[in-house]
Amino acid sequence: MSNSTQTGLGKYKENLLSIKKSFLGSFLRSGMPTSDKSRTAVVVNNFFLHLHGAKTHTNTLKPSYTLGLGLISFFLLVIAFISGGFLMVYYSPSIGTAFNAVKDINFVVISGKLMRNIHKWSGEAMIIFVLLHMARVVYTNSYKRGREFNWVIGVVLLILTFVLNLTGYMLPWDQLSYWALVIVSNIAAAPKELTDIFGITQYFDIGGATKEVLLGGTAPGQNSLTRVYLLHIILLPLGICTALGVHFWRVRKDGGLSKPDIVGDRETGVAFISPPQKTGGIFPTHKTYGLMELARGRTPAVDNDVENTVTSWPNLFVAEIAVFIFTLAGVIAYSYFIDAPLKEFANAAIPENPAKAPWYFLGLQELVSYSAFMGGQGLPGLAIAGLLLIPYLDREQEHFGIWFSNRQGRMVAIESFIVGAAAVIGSLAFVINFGWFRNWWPKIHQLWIIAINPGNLLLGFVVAYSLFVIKRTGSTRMGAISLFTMFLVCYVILTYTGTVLRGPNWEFYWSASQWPIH
Amino acid sequence: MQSRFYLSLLLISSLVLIAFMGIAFNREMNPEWKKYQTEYKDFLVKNAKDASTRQRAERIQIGMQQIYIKSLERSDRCMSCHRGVENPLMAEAEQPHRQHSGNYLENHPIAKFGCTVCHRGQDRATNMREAHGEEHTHWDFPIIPSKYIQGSCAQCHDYEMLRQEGGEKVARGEELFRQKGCQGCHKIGGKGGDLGKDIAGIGSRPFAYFSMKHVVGDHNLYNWVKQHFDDPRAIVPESEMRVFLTDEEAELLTTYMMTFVTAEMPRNYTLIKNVIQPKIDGESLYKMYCIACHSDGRVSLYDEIFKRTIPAIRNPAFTRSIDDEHLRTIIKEGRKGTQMTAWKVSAAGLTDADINKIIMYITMNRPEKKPEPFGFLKYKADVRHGEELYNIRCEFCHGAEGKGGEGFLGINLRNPAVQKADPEFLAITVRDGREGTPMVSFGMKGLKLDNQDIADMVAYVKTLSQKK
Amino acid sequence: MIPSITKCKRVLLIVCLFLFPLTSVVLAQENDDEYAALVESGKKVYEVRCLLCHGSKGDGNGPVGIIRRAERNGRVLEIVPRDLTMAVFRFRTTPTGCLADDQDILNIINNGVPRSFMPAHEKIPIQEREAVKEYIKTFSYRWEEEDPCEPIAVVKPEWVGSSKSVDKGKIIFKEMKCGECHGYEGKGDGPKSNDLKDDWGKQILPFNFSTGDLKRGSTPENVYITFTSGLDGTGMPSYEDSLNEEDRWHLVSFTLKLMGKLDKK
Amino acid sequence: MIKKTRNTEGVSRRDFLGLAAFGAAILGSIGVLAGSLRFVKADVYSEESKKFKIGKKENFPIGTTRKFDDKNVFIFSDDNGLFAISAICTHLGCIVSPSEFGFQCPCHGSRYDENGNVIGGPAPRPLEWYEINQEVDGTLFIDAGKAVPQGTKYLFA
Repeated sequence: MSNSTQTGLGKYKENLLSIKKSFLGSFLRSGMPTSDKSRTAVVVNNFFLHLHGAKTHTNTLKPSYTLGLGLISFFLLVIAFISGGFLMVYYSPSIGTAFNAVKDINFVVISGKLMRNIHKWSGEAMIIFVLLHMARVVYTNSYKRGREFNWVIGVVLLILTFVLNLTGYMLPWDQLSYWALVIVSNIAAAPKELTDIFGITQYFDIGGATKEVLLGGTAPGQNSLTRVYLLHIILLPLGICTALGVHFWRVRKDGGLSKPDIVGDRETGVAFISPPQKTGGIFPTHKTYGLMELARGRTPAVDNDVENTVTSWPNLFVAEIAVFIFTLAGVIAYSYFIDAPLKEFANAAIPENPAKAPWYFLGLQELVSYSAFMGGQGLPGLAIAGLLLIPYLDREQEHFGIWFSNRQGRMVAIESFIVGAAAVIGSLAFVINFGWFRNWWPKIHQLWIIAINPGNLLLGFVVAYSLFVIKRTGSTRMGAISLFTMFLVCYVILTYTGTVLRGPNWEFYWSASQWPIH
Repeated sequence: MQSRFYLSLLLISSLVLIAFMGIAFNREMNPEWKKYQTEYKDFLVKNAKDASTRQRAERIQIGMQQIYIKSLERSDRCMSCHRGVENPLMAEAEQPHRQHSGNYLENHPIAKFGCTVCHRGQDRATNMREAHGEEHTHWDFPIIPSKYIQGSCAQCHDYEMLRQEGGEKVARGEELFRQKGCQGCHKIGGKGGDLGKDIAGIGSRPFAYFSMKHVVGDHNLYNWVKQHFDDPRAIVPESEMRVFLTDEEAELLTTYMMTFVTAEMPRNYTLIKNVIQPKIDGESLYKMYCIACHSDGRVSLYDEIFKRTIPAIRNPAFTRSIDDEHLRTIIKEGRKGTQMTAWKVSAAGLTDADINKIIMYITMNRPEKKPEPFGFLKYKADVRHGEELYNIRCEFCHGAEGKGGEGFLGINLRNPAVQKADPEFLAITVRDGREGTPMVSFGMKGLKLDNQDIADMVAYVKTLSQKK
Repeated sequence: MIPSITKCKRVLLIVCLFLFPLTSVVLAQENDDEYAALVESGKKVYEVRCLLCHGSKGDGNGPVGIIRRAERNGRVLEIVPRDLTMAVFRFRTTPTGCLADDQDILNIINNGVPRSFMPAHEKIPIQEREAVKEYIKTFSYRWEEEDPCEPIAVVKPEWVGSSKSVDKGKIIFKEMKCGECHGYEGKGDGPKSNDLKDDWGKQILPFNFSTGDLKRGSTPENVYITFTSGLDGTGMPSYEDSLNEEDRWHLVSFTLKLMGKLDKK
Repeated sequence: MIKKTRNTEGVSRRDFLGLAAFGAAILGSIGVLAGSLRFVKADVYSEESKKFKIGKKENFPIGTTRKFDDKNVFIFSDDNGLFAISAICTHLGCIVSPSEFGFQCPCHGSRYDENGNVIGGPAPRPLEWYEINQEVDGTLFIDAGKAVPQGTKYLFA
């Protein structure tokens, strides 16, 4: 066809007729993904997919290696974002209407209750899956070889997940919201405990100032709700999106997911949708397919075997879609059966008894019962610092990408699990039976309790025990496994105690059925 | 291997997803109210007497019903189930289809008033459990039982009108409230004693305010209040409330309690026909503020709750020996160390005029004859002899230390009201005794002590406050 | 037995009045002047300390008269001082229908009776108490006519208070219909509790186990005696015949449990 | 490649599995999407009901013209009965006011005659007429949610 012979209208007609082809071609620039080349091009040319490598290591696709935990966490966030967007259609952040809006969502909006449940449970499930994801990273020794900083970002994401959940908890403005807000704002004000002891509160009231900024006043009210809403809707989502972007970007920068240095033959491409083509394709062998060649720093994949890779399209994306639908189905099934709680309208005069924080903070509430400062800020701060430091204090490069490193690691994990559980249960049992300093010497100075309380002792024990493990095994890696295991065990057991075993007036009960009836 | 694993995961997850979308859709499409509305429509169609009625019945559209009342901040969705509430054809039908009983709706059109303004319950809920606010639905104001419902009428109407036109229960409750002396301990609008809790707004207090531990049946406001009237200590073990009510009275008072709500109705809803204030004379004031403790005031009582004897203040023997000024001080300032609280305006809201009326009523039967003067000053009192006498004669009622109290019939003699009283007054009391109380006459009329002995005893009593 | 006394009350009183001078003559002949002096001093103490309530004739019509006590539930109970002319005592260690023995009367004088405003007189000299006791005996002919019975023997088995025994007691409590007066949970609110009268026709209340102590004291032995001797003059009968000793002790265990006496250990 | 040829049957089974899986996934996603979109339309909103009572028919003798301001409805009464006309302009929803020729919309100059027919301006449709109905007790009510053909007038006994 020669352009010169065609009239303008002719060209227009031709364009109109070929619109289907040209439109498809405009986003599938390399044609249908039929060859490795075009499959690669799909990934590279697509905005949403280009975050992935064009090829994916088979180890990455092994379900037993990642358990899909990171993906599930991400998809939960996506679900929470979308369902949250829908909820915003009805919600308005005013103490006069927020509660009624939630009631309306529950009662007169088709699929409203389900949507609210989905939002609530996907958010809370995120906490669990982010923690599990972290556990996977620790136990597979994956926080090394350039991934140290990504671990730090991961911890930031964990914190953001917590705070996002917490701020969401406060939006319905029911009794749960109100009293959680009261408790949280007072934890924010907890440094007062310390400044009081040094007598500098009147000059430097950092705790009080934090509380005031958080609440927009001295007591929870309309301003607090507006601020919490701002946090929940704009600031924290922006933060988590940014951190998540960096997190993903760094995964790619650091050479994709971690994998063992040697992947056995049996792991290689058996029965992939698109089996690896060892020859052909646009890329020569012994090359990675990312931009990391241009970047400075360690690119551990460069010298490794690329024989164990398959094209990401479709292998990786099938896996991702499957995990997404799995996550979605799981959340919807859970949401179908379990309703998100909604209590009475907020009442400033009558606290819930027991006034419990959301469950994921009940481990902290267990600690707060000695010292608000240590339990609410000091200990969590130290725990987070400890988590952040793990990749910097354990720099052994062996056993990279292997679950529990070796047999010894597995033994250390089991041992730490038992020791950690014994320690936390023991300390809880002691405190529940005998009380603590305040019960023995009611007039004791608060400084003593800040310095010596079960939480501190527990933390000290955990640190000491992991140091002992390092000394015994001569390996910092074992110390890291031990420390993280005990952290996880403490968090789980303290949370369980706070959720199930604590009743009215924070008394101990074996089950909620023994609570004195209110 | 992986591909099959992921494809299977995808397939199974998708099937689960589709299944749950299906059952969720089914649940959303078949809410409880839809069932009731279908029943209602079917009933009307089946029982239609003529063609036009049938046509109208067939035209009924099934859909959520709502009465939105902006000024009351309510969105009543009750009619989503109770669609027949205005339909005279449904007078005999079963709930939820039955027409509203009585002629209340004539003057209270549903479009203007809605339902929950009288019946309470959760306006926005669209299923029975939550709309009625049953237990564990986290709604503070469950649907109000019909026996207490008249409590809602007083939001807009005055009691005089209610008494005449369909609000007898709450009107009688209000009367009872004044007659049983509730305000002797409870403050309402700043008026009343301090022993009990302020009951303002009790009808709109959130559930969590009440301790429901001992409540029998549904844990809600109404059962709490009713059972608390039946037996205060069964509900609040440490309660010091004195009540003796029949079951009916307890119900009436419960109804009346439901009128104490904090929210006020908008002006255009209220209808005050008779602004007649109930007659407030000495007797009714006595009943409002005094009767709960002093009963009719003729005889003294040892009270098991207060663990002390409550004086008989309308007894002639008492009123004869006390002058109005002394009474007024006691009423205004109260008696320290006893349950008698101060009643002056700043403390309990009783004006001087009110107190005067009460004094008039108390002293109504005061005998003309003043007691024969004792002439205390004539005697030279011997405190030591007084002590000896006290230890045989007075000790077993007033206690060795003169403090009275638990297990003792006598009053506390170390009370300022006794210690600061005129010895002449005390001597006359000892000499003549107090009729209607266990305080017997120790004078010549009774136990035959001579005046010197009495003077000695009084002198000793006067020194009690200095003892440890 | 008790109704017969009530029935013949007036007749007996008249007889008693006739017999009174006669008996004193007999007494004077049998005992020396010491006894007369004792009674005389008892009379003096009585007039100062007891007459206010029990009256000069011991018939309970003293100047104080009826004492009113408002119960916790708001009901006003009238308490009448004990009429001593019948010589019917509730708190005895002797079998039902018998006279009280000397120690019983002294116990009441010494310890008082809780909740009835009868004060304890432990502080006054023992001679005075003895004297008053003797004087009180002069109010009724029965002290002349009848011989005091032997006190009931109390041997507390070791198992009293054990949970097994409490369970058995609970069954007996149910079988003997104790709950009809004392309330099915022992709170003194049984169906019959509102219309109980004593032999003098005055309203009385069944004991509420959840409040306070028994008037005679709450030791297991006291409770056992109450079941065995009954409270003469009230609706509380003796269970000496209807329950065997073991069952009575089981019932003691259960009542102790109701009173919360077992929890403290 | 060798493996692939050796295992043709497996491939076709896998194809079927893939087809079924993706089909189900798409179906499920459509379901979720549909449910989500339905979410934005509630059963009822916090607004006053479209139905409202206007009192007995005696209040509207022949010749009456009245506007219910808060409801934006005109009610008229003539020999043929009562009828209710909406005051909401069919162009962009402004409120029309009565004028000498019928109704005039202030926003974009639409004009209607006294039966609500468009006689000028951008309005595409005549003003809506509403149903008037009678309760059992004789009270009249207008259902502003229910349009009736133009010219429908109601005579009540």
